[in-house]
Amino acid sequence: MVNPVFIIVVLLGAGFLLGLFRKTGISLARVAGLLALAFPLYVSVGWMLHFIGQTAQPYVVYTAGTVPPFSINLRMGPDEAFLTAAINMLGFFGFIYLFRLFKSQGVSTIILYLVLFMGLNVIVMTRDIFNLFVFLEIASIALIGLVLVNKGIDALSAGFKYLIAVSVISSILLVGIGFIYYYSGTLNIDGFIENNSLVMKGLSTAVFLVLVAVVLELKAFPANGWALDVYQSAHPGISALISAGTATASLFVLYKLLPFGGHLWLQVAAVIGLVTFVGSNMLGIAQKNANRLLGYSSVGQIGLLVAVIGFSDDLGSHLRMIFFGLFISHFLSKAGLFWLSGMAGEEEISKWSVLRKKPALLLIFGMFVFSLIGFPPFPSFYGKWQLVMDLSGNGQILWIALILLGTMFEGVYLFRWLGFAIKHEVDESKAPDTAAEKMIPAGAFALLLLGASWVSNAYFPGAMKTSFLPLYFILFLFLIDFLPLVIKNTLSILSLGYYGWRLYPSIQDDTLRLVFAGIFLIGGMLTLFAGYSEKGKRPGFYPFALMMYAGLIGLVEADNLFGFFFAWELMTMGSYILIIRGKKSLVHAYNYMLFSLGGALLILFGIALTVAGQPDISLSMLASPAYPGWAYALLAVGFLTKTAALGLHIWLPGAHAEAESDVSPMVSGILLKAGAFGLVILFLAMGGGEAGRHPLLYALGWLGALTALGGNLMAVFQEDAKRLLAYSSVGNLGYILFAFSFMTHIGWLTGLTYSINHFLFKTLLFLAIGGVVMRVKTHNMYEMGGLIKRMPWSFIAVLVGIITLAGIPPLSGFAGKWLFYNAVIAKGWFLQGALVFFAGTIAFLYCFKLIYSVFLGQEKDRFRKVKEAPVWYIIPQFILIVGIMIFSARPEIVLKPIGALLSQAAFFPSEPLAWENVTAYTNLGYWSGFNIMLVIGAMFVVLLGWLLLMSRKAQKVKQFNIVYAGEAPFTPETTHFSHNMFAPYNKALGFLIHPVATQFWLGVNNTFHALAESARKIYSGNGQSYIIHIVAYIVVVYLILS
Amino acid sequence: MEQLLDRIIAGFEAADIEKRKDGQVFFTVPKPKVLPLINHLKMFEGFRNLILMTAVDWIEDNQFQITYLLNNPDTKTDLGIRTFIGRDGEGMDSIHELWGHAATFQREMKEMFGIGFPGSPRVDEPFLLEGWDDIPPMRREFDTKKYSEETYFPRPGRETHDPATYMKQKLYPND
Amino acid sequence: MNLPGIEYLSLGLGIVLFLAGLWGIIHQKNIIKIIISFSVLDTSIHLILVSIGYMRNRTAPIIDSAVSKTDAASQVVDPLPQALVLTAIVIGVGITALMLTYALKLFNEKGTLEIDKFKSLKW
Amino acid sequence: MELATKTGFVLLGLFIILNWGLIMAGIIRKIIARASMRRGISVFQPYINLIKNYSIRSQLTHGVMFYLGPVFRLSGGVGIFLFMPLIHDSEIWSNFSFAGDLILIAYFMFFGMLGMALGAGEGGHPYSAIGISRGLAQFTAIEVPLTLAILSIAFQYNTLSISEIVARQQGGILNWTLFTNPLATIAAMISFLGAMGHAPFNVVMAPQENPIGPPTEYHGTFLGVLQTNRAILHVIESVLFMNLFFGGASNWFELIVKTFFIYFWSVFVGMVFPRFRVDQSIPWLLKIPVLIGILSIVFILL
Amino acid sequence: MPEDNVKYPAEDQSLSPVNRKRVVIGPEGEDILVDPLRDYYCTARPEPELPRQGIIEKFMNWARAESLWVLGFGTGCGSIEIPPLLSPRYDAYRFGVAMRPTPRQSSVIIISGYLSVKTLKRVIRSYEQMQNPKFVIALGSCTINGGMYWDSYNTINRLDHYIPVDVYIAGCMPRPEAILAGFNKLKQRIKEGRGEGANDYIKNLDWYKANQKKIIKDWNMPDYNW
Repeated sequence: MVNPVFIIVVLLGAGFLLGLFRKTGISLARVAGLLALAFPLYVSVGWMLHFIGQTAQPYVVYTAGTVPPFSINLRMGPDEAFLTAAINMLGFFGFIYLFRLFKSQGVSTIILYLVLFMGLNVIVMTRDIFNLFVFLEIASIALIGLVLVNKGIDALSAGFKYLIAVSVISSILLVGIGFIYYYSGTLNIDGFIENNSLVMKGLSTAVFLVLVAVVLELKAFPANGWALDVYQSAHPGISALISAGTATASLFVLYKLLPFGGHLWLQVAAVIGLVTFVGSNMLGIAQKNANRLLGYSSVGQIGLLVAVIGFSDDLGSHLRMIFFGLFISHFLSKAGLFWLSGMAGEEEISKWSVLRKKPALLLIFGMFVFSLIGFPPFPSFYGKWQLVMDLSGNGQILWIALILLGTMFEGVYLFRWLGFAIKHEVDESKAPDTAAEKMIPAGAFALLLLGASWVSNAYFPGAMKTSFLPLYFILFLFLIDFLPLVIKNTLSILSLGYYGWRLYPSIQDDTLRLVFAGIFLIGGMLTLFAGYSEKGKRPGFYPFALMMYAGLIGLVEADNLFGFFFAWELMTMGSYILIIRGKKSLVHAYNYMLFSLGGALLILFGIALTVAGQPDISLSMLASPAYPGWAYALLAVGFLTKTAALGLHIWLPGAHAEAESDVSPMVSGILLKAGAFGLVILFLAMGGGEAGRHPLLYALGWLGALTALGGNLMAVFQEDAKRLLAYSSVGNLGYILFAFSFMTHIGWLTGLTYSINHFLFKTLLFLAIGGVVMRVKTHNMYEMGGLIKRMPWSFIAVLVGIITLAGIPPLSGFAGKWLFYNAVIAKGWFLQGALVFFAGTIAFLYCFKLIYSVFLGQEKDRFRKVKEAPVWYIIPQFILIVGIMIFSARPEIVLKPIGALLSQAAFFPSEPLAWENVTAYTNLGYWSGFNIMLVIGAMFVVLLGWLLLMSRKAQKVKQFNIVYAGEAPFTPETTHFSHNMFAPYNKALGFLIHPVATQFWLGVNNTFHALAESARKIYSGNGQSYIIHIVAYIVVVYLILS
Repeated sequence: MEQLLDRIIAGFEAADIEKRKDGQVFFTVPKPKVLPLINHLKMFEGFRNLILMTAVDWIEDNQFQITYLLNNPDTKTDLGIRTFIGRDGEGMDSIHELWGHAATFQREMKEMFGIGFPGSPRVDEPFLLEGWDDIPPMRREFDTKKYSEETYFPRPGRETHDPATYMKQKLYPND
Repeated sequence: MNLPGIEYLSLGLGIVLFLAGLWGIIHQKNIIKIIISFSVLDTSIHLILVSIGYMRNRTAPIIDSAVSKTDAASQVVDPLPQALVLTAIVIGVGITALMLTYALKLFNEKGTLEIDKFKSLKW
Repeated sequence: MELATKTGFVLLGLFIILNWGLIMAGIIRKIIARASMRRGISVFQPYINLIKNYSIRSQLTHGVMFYLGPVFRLSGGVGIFLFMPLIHDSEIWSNFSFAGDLILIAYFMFFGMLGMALGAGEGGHPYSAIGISRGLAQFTAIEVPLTLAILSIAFQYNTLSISEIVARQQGGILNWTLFTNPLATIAAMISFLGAMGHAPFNVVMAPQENPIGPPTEYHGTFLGVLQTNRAILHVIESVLFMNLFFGGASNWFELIVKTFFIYFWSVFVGMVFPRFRVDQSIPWLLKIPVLIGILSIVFILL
Repeated sequence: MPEDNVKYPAEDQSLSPVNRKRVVIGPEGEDILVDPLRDYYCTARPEPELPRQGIIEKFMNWARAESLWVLGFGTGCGSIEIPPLLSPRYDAYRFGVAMRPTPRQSSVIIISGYLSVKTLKRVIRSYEQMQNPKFVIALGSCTINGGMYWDSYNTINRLDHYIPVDVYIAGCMPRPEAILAGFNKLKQRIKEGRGEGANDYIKNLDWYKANQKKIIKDWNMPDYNW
């Protein structure tokens, strides 16, 4: 191993030597600088590798040949090795990023750059507090010098404010150091920690001054206005250094010095960190400038890391892992994002759509954003998970709430930004700067992020290692994205099939999982099938579609809570990208993501309250949570966001309606079942029979009933076919929730039957309507009409779909209704039951509107030549129809095993539903799907024959051959009765669908925006007020502490 | 009433004043004065209501008479305003902007008499006579009997009498 | 005579100067004055450092004829704070220089040294 | 029992029901006429109308769904008949009620409605669609009190099997649901008014404003099929209410008498009251009858 | 229809705008030529539906005669005489007469008084939309020979030149008793098997159409209104 002191030597030496170069030698100087930076990278990485996998003693460098306290010593332990490696990585790639800039700036800038990194390295390694101060100052000076590369008043004034603030802070630090020396007689950190048992009165003030200065260096909220200005105005390459580099070093300083303060200061750090995390992210909500936004985000993330350090007592042995996860995500993503900002060349976040011109950049951007929020498989996901688990284990519930709140705020602005990048209209005249020297660092960091993800996953305790197969396949799909669509689609379908085949033996005996796995996999294959009709290569579709399916299957496959949550987040991520692909999906996808993120955070919270630090995280833990009431409520609400229960439903209609034709069935027919599956898992854990009489269930039952009513009622008044179906999904998920809330054997059978049916008919309907929409290029039903003649196959599909939806015998929808009645009467929930039934009759209204307005009535001129929907849409539809027919005629094939499963002792031991051949019996009634089908079929054929016999010569007429009071119809448009079809109904019951939920969420949104807008006014831009903030901050912290 | 008439006579050259009954007066004004007069009546004299517009074909004088019947619901007075225009394609100014329903009267007059009302909405569309291609049927030079006989397959065997002579014969056979 | 020791005096003076400097940074509007205030602040820290390293009745930590090498430990004041002060002075000079550079550039850009005028970045 | 015999009896039952439906319609119209001091139609006029419609020579069709609409409609009516036990404790006249219970019948009513709606929809006539939209809208509200009543009696008798419900009402008039659960009966009988399509709930077909609504385009044989269905449906729905609330029937005579009075109830109300608009009838139905229905459940639960 | 999606070809200005051929832009941006008279209406020529022979036809005719469903279409002043017909005093129901609001379900159309050319067009449409067999009762002298409007430029004189008439009821106006008598006459006619006006109309369609087109100048409908 190379002695780490050579890092200083080389960097300092190179700095001095470079001074000899003239302007003409700038090219050589740049190469020399790069080489000089490569050396510390080599050294620190070497040390890092040295420490990996073995418990080697830290290597200590003693300067001046003596031991402390008489000399300064540097230490190279595992922590230092890792951090210097990270910093030098940043230094190396940051240098590449600035390569062209250096040419115009001259040698002095390179020297500053080298000095900065020397400073940062020493800050990490040194164990001497005064030395620390000196190098902090050196690094600051170098950095402020670097800020000057951006000309203009903004950078200048920001740099000056930064300078003043840093000077004041370091003055305080110096005073503190002086007093520490005075009281303890040593400047060596280790030495001080050893003797701080003799804490004196004055010492605590000294420690206070030192630590508060360090905290302020870390830009504690709200005394951080000076840093934000620099983030915003400095060259993005420099901002990246501040955000990732100096912050890293400062964090380690805090970590080194925090033991000074003892336990008290750990708590203080935790509070300060979390306040910073939440506060800064909240103010970020109102921010529109990309670099400043990154500044807010940086401050917030650093706050979170500070808090993690503050929690180090609670986290124990997990500290390093958590810190690693959160830190590396922040480090790589934030540097990468600043670099991307330089490449995009746009200040306004809405203009980042320019990235779309280089899909690779967009991909990297997305990776960074997802990793910042903590989505799998990025390291922060693991970190956040473990952090939350450990905190709950120590009863720090409030802290968890704050962390999740801050994450939510972060999600609000980051996803708005990502959405803009993916979907906002793009200025054609601009293009991102994709010079090689800029692409290399960003790309390298993205790859490092993937590597770090792999590392996190590989070394995370309890990570589900088997599930990496889908992730590799998704990666593979990214790599083959340039191939034609047919290949990718076929591969995707085959992979789903293969996975199902592979999965089958393991869930064979678990009918419940089998049903959901069937929905996810078969549904996935069928909906992907429709993709063959797409033209072009459909870039970026398949990886995310498969990501969603991988998540869905992961849910089924998961045997522990971590795996479940991992899959849940994976699914959310994939589905978000799928949804945002729609033409007008920007806002809707954003809504979807916010609700999903909120839901996911609640689920995480719920899991944390369930597990509460215990090592066992298997799903069975849900049966005995540490905090049952809160855990169940949070989990339930979390799942309900996905099932779009009333109040949480406002994202659904837009997201489902504006998605692409074949994405709508994926997200509606299939994805919603994820929420249902979550509820199943949750309710099962709550215990069957009498044990399951949780008051929460009663509330959920009512919620389900109201959701059914609200969703269906809103569907009735839609003019947009897909929106109608989307609202119908809301209603149907209400039924499912209602049925599951029964917590009886038959109630669950109802719920599962509804789930299967909803999958079958909603996928069918969305595919059929999607095919129609594809042909007629409009969603408005009143613009269509008479399409039965052009699209007879689609018509049949919709007909079967709505008969199933409405629950009309003989099709399988009736099975659900029949079970439902039995369940309601057995349970005694009459009022709710009647409400749900009312909702069911309302479904007729929109069913009729859907099929009539689109397929019947008057044909419009514009659509006289439309063709039948693509055959790739028709085939899956008819496969689904066959499925419906089988399920209708022989429901016992599915229901019998489910019933057997549910009657296991753990669930609902009584078995009220008995099967005798094809007839189902309960103690209330009976029903025989097969006989009904037989009788109705025979009767129908006979009657049809009778009518055919009687009117065999009927003359086929055309659309205007109708009686019109002696007149002729004017135009098809004026004759097609469709727009606002249920106006009287609206007059009678329209008051029920007053958009309360929308207004509520708008209100929440506006409140937080207004709050952020007014709160961020404290960053007045005046350098002096920033100093006042600093002073006031010190005073306030001091007062609180004493 | 009298003052009103005085004002009209003084201001709008009304002549030929004919008091039919209480509160109902007909008079004639020259064509250019019609619109100002009607405007005045509507705006200042309270004649809010256009009861009807009609036309008479004075083929002997080679002119059409157009009659506007206005009503003041407050004073319960009706004014019949007559004016004369030439029969040969001379149009009349439209008053559809004062009363929307005037357009319908004007459309009918255009169809039945061929009197043009430039600017009146839908004035050229058929009103009662869909696809009429002859001269306007209410013009007196149009021989309706001849047209009917030529067009509508008269049932043979119908006896027709001149009402005047026939009734005279019937009622006063001795005269 | 029981006067307070010189070290307390200088420490007190240092703290007063520190506060004065801070007040100056916060209160003065002119950038040059702010920089001067910072210098005051900086100096006050040096004073504080020196005063906390002072030991009564001892001499400067210079080993020469007056103080022999052997009894230096009992006769001189703690040399470390003075060494620290030396370093701090150097750094202070560096920072002040940088500040002045900034002041010059700011003046060139905008023609004013009022710190209130440099508020283009905020929120 | 053998399938052939069963089918034979089912067809016989259908024949009886159809004829009774036609005659009942005639009798009731005769009664109405006499009440308004008219001689009125012949009792057999419905037969003549039916024969007339089946003997119309020319037909025209707007498309496949237009053709299938009446088939669906008649299937709905006949289907309810097929799944309905007619006579108490009679294996012969229980039809195919072994295939499903009350819920099946309640939902099978939608089958015909939906088919009719689609058939009329393909006719392309706006009045059809207007009528259907009104009908469906009103129907949602009509079904709510009925549902509450069904829930109430299902809970009361702890069964959903119609035969079982009838069996439980045997043994004297006071055992009828009418007396054991009067509130449910009231709620259901108000629903019945709506289901029969007489005033005040007949805005669907209101000839004065919306010429007869859905079947505007139907004629000849199609109309004949619809009329056949109407005759069956009126009787069979009365049979349903008879079975649920009025003690069922132990022989055909009892069935005929009871259905007559049950059906007459709707006609009677229809003669007396004016017509609701849709936006009036829905709030009304959702207020008073629903309240009665809820009370009936509360009553049973206590 | 969105106006910018519709283009009218330059020729073809004689028809009313609704019935003109036009080019519409389809969803894929393709041009679609729409000829309303051909695309909206069935252009098939009707065929006579000949009666069956023997007892079946007699039975059917009896049913047709005993169930006369009248289209509620009042053409002239005579329609004021129809409502009393249904009142308790005259009670036409007892003869099997009932009103239907749609021609599809009606078998009788009553031309109740004078027919202007404009109304005639609607009558023809309604009549053709009724199903075979169908019957026409003409009320009042106006339908017989023009009545008091015999020399009007806009009122037809003889209805039987435009649609086949089964029964004329003379009078100006005939009272309800007379109309009842007319109904009975019609019944008798149907039972005798003479109520074949619908087939006559189709057999002589060209003659009827020529007469109709002679006076209906803007014939903007298909030749036969199914």
